[in-house]
Amino acid sequence: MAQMNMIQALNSAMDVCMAKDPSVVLLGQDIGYFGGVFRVTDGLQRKYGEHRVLDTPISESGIVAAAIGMAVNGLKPVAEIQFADYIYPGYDQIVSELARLRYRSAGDFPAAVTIRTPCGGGIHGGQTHSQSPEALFAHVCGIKVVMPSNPYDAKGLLIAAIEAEDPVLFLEPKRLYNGPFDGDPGKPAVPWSSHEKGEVPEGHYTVPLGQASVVRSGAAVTIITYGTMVHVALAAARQLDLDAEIIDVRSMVPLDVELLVASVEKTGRCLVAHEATRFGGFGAELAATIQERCFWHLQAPIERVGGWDTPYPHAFEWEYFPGPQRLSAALTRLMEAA
Amino acid sequence: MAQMNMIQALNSAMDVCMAKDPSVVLLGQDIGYFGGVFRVTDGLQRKYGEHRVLDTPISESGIVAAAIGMAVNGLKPVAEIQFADYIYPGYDQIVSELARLRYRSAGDFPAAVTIRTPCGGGIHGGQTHSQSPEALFAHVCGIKVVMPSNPYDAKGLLIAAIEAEDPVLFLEPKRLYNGPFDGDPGKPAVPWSSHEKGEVPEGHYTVPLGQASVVRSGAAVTIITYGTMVHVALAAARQLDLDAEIIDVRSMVPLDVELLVASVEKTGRCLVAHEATRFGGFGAELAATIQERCFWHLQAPIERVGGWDTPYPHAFEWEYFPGPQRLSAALTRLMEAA
Amino acid sequence: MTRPSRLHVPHAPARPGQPPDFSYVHLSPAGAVARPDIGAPASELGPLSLELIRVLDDQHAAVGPWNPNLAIDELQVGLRWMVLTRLYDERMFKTQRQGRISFYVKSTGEEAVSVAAGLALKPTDMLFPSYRQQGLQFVRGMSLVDLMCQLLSNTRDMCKGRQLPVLYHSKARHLFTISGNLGTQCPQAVGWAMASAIKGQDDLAATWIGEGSTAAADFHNALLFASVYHAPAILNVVNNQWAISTFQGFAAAEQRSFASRAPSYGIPGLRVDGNDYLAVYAATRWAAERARRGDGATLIELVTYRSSAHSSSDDPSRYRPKDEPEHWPLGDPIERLKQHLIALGAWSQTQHAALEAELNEQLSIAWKEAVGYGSLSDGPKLHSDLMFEDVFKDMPQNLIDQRAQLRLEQG
Amino acid sequence: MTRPSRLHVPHAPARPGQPPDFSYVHLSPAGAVARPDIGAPASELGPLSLELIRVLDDQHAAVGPWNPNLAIDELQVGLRWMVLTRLYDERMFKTQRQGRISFYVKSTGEEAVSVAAGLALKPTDMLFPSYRQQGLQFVRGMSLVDLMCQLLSNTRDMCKGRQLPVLYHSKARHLFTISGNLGTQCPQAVGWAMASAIKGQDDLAATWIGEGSTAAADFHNALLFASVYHAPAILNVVNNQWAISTFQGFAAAEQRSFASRAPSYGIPGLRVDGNDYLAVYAATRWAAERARRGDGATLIELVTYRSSAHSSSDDPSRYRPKDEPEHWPLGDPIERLKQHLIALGAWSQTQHAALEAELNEQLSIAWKEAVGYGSLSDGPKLHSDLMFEDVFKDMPQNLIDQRAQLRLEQG
Ligand SMILES: Cc1ncc(C[n+]2csc(CCOP(=O)(O)OP(=O)(O)O)c2C)c(N)n1
Ligand SMILES: Cc1ncc(C[n+]2csc(CCOP(=O)(O)OP(=O)(O)O)c2C)c(N)n1
Ligand SMILES: [Mg+2]
Ligand SMILES: [Mg+2]
Repeated sequence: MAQMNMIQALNSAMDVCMAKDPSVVLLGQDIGYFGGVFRVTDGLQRKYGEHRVLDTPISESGIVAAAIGMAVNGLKPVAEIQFADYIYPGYDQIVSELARLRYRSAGDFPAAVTIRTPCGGGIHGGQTHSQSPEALFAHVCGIKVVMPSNPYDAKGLLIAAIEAEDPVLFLEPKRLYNGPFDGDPGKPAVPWSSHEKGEVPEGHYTVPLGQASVVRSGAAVTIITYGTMVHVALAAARQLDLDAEIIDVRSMVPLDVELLVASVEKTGRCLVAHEATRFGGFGAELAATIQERCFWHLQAPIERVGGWDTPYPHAFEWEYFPGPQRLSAALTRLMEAA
Repeated sequence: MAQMNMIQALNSAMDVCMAKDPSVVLLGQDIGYFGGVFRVTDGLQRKYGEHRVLDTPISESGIVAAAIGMAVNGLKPVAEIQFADYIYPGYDQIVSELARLRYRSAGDFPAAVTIRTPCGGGIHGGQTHSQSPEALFAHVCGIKVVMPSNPYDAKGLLIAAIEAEDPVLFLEPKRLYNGPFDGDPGKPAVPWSSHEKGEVPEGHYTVPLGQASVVRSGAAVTIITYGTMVHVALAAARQLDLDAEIIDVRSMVPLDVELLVASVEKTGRCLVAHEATRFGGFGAELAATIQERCFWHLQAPIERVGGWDTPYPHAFEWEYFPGPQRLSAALTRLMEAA
Repeated sequence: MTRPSRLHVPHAPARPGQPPDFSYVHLSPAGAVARPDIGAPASELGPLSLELIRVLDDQHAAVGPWNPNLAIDELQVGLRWMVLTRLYDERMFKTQRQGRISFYVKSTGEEAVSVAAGLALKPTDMLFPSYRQQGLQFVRGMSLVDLMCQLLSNTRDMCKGRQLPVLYHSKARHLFTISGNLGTQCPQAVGWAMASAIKGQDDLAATWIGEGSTAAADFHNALLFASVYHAPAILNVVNNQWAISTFQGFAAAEQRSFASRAPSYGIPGLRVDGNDYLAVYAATRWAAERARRGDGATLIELVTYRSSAHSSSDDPSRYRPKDEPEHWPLGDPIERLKQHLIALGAWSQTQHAALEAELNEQLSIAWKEAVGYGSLSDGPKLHSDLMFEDVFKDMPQNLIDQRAQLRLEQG
Repeated sequence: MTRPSRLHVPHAPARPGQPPDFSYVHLSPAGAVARPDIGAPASELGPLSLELIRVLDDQHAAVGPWNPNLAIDELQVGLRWMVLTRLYDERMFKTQRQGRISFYVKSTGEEAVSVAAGLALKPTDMLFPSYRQQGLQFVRGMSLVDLMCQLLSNTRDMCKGRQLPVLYHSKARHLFTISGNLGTQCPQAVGWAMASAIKGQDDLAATWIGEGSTAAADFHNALLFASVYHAPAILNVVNNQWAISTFQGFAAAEQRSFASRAPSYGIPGLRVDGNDYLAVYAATRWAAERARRGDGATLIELVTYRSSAHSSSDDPSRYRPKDEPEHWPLGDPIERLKQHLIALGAWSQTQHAALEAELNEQLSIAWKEAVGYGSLSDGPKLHSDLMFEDVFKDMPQNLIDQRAQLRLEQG
C-alpha cells in the first residue's frame, strides 16, 4: 500500500475512476492546466486530456448546470467548487434542479453529478474560506452529503460518490489535506504518513456511502462527529483520559442512524460536535434524532458543540474553532451530569 | 379595529411604513402596476408612485443585490420574492452578503433589507410553489427569520421587520392568506373575519421580533410550532381533548428560547412541528435545544413532526402535509410514553 | 427625497383603458433580411440580431432568402400540429376552469415557435423546453392520453404525481423534464450539448426560455458556457412581450433586442418573426446546421405574442388592454400558415374545418380514456407509497420508515 | 467516446516554456478612437466597445480627442498615488512572506486603473471595488496606518479582525466593504445608484470587477438592472488577462471584448488602455458625466495586465511563461505617466527617486506605528468578545451566552 495525504488520495480516486470509465469528466475553476488551487486534480488533464478535465469560467451556477446537462447526456461529471464558501451562486441549480431531477421525472432523468469542494477552517482563510455548509444541503431532499476525515476514507468515499447513481456533495476538510489535526495550532504539523489512515491502496476500492464508522470504541460516552473534528475529539478524549466511543459520521445523507443509536444506547451519554455554526447546524439533527431514539438510555442531556453563531472571523480563528478545550468542557459537563 | 385577512394586514403594514418613512421602497416581480400575484402590494404603486414601488426583472439575485445597494444608500427596501421556492437564485446575495455586511464592516455598512416571500403548501402548488425553507436561513448568521400565523401578528411583525436595523426574511404562509386553516382540506374555507386575530388596527403597531407567543396555555404537553401548523396544532389538541400548551415561535431567529423552556419545564412533554421536510429542519434545532435545557423535566422523548423527507408532491399534497392526524399520532405517543 | 426621483422606470406600452400600442416592435418586410452563410463568423452577423427574419408576406407568399422551401405535405403537417396544439390548449384550459385539473398554461398565439422548431430538428436532438412549448410534445409524438394523464396527476402520470400540470417529460422522446424554476434549463441544455461534443455525437440541444426569464442569471450562464466551449446548442428566447403582468422592457429590452445579447458573447443572434412558421423553421435549420458543423451555438429570439392569460391563475385584463391581442402586428401563426397553404391551392376552409373536427374528436376520445385513469379528485389514484420513491436511486431508511408511518396514518 | 471530441477548449496564448504571445490583444493607435458626445445614444456607440481608447503615444505625448488635458500638478498627484500603491504593494507582499500578515494581493501593473478612476470621480461617489484596487483607498485619503492595521487584523483594524487582509472599507470615505465573493459588489453598486437616482442625489456608484469574475451571474445582474433603470453607475471590468491560472478566454472573451457586453443591454461599453493614466481618467470622466446627466450607466473595460502573482498564495510560473510580463504590449502605467511628465519637462529621474524615497520613508514610519497596534501573532490583540458583535444590531441571547462560554474557555 502507498502512503498518501488526502490530496493524493482524492487525486488517486479520480484517476482510478477516469481510467476505468471514459464517461467520467472533471470540471471546475483552475482544475485543468493548473491542477486546482489545492492541486487535487494535479496531472489529470495531462493524463486524460483537456476534453475530460475542463477548466471553466468563474460561475458556480454555470458549472453545476453544465454538469447536470452532461450527466443527463450520459457523462459522469465531477465538478469542483473552489471553496465551499463559493457554492451559493450554484445553490439554486443544486437544490431546485440537481437534487430533484430524479424525483420530478419519476426516475427518467437522474443526474449523478459529484460536487467536490474544500470546506472548514483552520487555515486563516477568514469568513470566505472557512465555511462548513453541510446543514444547508442535508435538509434538501435528493442529494447525498459526505465528508471524509482521512485519506483512506477520502479515496474510498470519492470513488463511491462518483460511481453512485445519485448526486453527491463531497466536502473535503481542507485543514486535513496534508495531515491530521488535533485542534492545537501551536503543535508542529503532522503528516498523514505517520497515520494508519494515510495508508491507501493504489487501485480501486470503495467506502460505502451511508455508513458511519467507529473510530475508537469506548463505554463511557459517545462522541458523534465528522471531518476535522474527528481528530479533535480523539485529542479531547485522550486529554481527559475518557473511555469515549468516537463515531465518524462520514455520510450526513443518508445518515447511519442505527450505528449512532447502538452506541448511545450502550454509553448513555452523547456529545455531538462539528465545526459549523451551532444554531441550526447538522448537530441539531443528530441531537434531535438521538434523543428520540435513545431517550430512555440517556443519563444526561446530549451536548452539542460547534462553531459560534457568527461568521468565521479571520483574527479569532482559534477562538471560533471548537477545539479540544471546548470539547473537554462539554465532555466534563456531560460526565458530571447525574 | 378593522377586519383584515393576512393579505390586507401585510398591505396595511407596508402602507403604514411608507406613509411614515419616505425611505421605505418596495421592489419585486409584478408588485407594482399589478399589485403582486397574491395582491399583497395592491394599490401601493398607485398611492406612492412608481419610484417607490418598483416592478423588477425576473432575477432574484438581482433583486436582493439591488436592495442591498439601496439600503447602503439609506433606503429601507422591502423586496418580494414571488414564491419562497424561487429564493435560491438569490441565496448567495442573502447568505454571503446581506447577512454578513454589518459583521464584515464592523458595523459600518449594515443593510436592513426586508425580504418578504410566500411559503408553505396547501394550495396545490406542487413542489415549486409549496416550500418552507426557513431552516436554510436560520443556520445563516446575521439575518432574522420570521413567520406569522395570523393577520394581527403579520402586520405587527412586518412593521417591526421593516423598522428593524437588521435584515429580515419574512415568510408568509400563503395557505393562511385568506383564512385560518386547521389542516382539513375537506372543510369549507373559513375567513379571517371569524377569527379574533383577524381584528387588526388600521395604524402603526409592532409585534417585536424575537418573541414567541403562547397561543393557548395548557399543562399536559407543549406544542412548539409556527405558521400554518399553529392552526393544525390547535385542531389536533381539540380533537384529542388534550390540555396542550401551544406556542407560536413567530421568530426563528432570534429564537425566544426562554419562553419555550419555561413551558416544557412546566408540561414535561414536547412536540415540535413544522411543514418543512423533517430531516435537518428547524424542528431539529428546537428539539436539540429543548432537550439540552429541559432534559431533567422531560417525561418522554421530544416528538418531531414535519413534512416527509421528499419534495412536496403535487398529487399527494395532503399525504405530505403534516395534518391533524400526524400530529395526533405523535401526541398520543407522547402522552402514552411513561 | 428632497429632489424628484430621476430613476428611469420602464412603462408598458399600454395599460387597461389605453389604446394598444405596438409601435415599439421593430419590423422588417418579409424577405428583406439577408441569409448569411451558415459558417459565417459571428462577428459578421450582428445585424441579424436587430432585424426581423420573415418569410411570409402580406399576400401569404413565401419570399426571400430564408424561405425553407418546404414541400406541401410538410406544411400541412406543421399546420396540423399547430391546430392540435391550439385545440388541446383550449380544451385543457376549460377543463381547469371546471376544476378537473389544478392548473394550466396555454400557448395560444405561439404555436409556430414550438411546432416549426420541433419539426426542423432531428428526433434525437435533446429538447429543454419551458412550460409554454406544448407543440414540442406533439411533434415528438407524445400521445394525447399521456399528456392528459400528466395534467390529471393520475395513475398513468409520467411524473407519478410529483409535478404541476404541464411540466411533462419523456426520456424516449428526448424531451427534458420541465422545471417550475424559470431559466434553469438553459445552461443545462448547454451542458448536454457540451457532452454531445465531447462524445462526438451529432445531436444538438435546443432550449426555450421566456423573454422575461432571460433576466435570470441562468440565461447568462447558458450564453457564457455556449460561447466558451462552442457548444452545439440552440437557445430560443420566446419574446411573447409579457411576463405575467410585466412587459418585455423590464428584461432590459427597451433599447436592444434579446437576440442582440448573443453577438456580445461571440454567438450569432437571429431575431425572427415567431408567428411565421416558415421563418421559424428556416432559422432553426440554419442554427442546427451551424451547430452540427461544429460552429457552436445560436440564439434565436422569436418575436411573438401571448394572446391568452399567463396561466389559469391569471387575469390579463388587470394589466393590459383587453383588445391588445387583436392589435398584435404579426398576426396569428395558424391563420398565416393556413392562408399560405390556401394561396398555394393546397388547403381550404373546408379542409380546415374538417381537420379541426377530426382533432377535436381525437381530443374527446383521449380525454375520456385519460380520466378513466383517474384524476386528483376522482377515480383510481396513484398510491401514496410513490411519494417516497425516486428521491434517491435506493430508498434510504428514513424514507422507508416514513412510508410505513404514512401507511399507519392512513389506517 | 467512439468519435473524437469536438468540444472547443480555449487555450491560453502561452504556457510555461512557450514564448509569450499577446497577438490576441487588439490595439488601436493612441488618439485614433473618436470621442462621441457624452449624450450620444448607446446604439451609436458600439465601436467604442471594440477599439481601444488610448491617449499616450509611443513618444509619451498625449494625443487625440480623449486627452483629458490635465494640469501638470494633477498629473503629478496621479503619479504620486500610483507610486505609493506600488511601493505599498511591494512592502506588504514582503511582509506577508515574512509571516507578519496572513495573506496579500498586489495590484502591480494595474495602478492606473484605480488611481486615475478614483481621481476622476467626486469624493461622494460611492466606490464598490474588488480586492485589487488599493489605489482607490489611497486617493480617497485612507491613511497608511489604517490600511496596514487592517492587514494585521490588529487592535485598530477597521474590520475588527473579521476580514481577510486587503478587504478594507471606509464609510466616511465612501468605500464599500470589499467582498471575498467575486462579483457580488456589481449589482449592489447598481442598487446604490438606483437609490441615488430615486433620492435625486448627484452621486454615482462605481464598481470594479476582474475579467474572470464577469462570468459570475452578478455581473449580468448589474448590467440588467443598470439597463432597466438607467442607474447612474460605472461598471469597470479590469481585464488583466488572468484569473488565477485561467486566461481571459474562459470568461467568453475569445471572440468579443468584455466592453461589448454592454451595448447588448443598451449601455455604452468603452474599451480602454488600462495602463494609460490619461485614457482611464478621460473614459471615467466621460462615463461619470453621462451618469450625472441622467443618461445611465457605462461599462468600461480596462485592458491591463496582472504582472505579479494572483496573491501571496499563488505561483504564476506554474501556468504562464516567466517572461510574459515583459512582453505585455501596453507597458507599465507608472513608467508611461512618468515619461509623459518628463517629456513635458515637469518631472525628472531625480525627482522620481526622491519621491520613492519619501514614500518609502512614509511606509516605514506607518508600518512601525501599525505593528505597534499588534498583529495576528504579537502584541496587543483584539478582544475576542468582538467576535460576537455586529452579527446583529443588538446581541441576541445565544451570542451573549456563547460570549460567556468563550470567556470561561479562556479561563
Ligand atoms: C426563478 C423563478 N422566479 C419567478 C417565478 C414565477 N414566475 C412564473 S412564470 C413567470 C413569468 C415568466 O415570463 P416569461 O419568461 O416571459 O415567460 P412566459 O410566461 O411569457 O412564457 C414568473 C415570474 C418562477 N417560476 N421562477
Ligand atoms: C464566487 C467565487 N468563486 C471563486 C472564487 C475564488 N477566486 C478568488 S480570485 C479568483 C480569480 C478572479 O479573477 P479575476 O476576476 O480576473 O480578478 P483578478 O484576480 O485577475 O483581479 C477566484 C476564482 C471566489 N473568491 N468567489
Ligand atoms: Mg414572456
Ligand atoms: Mg483577472
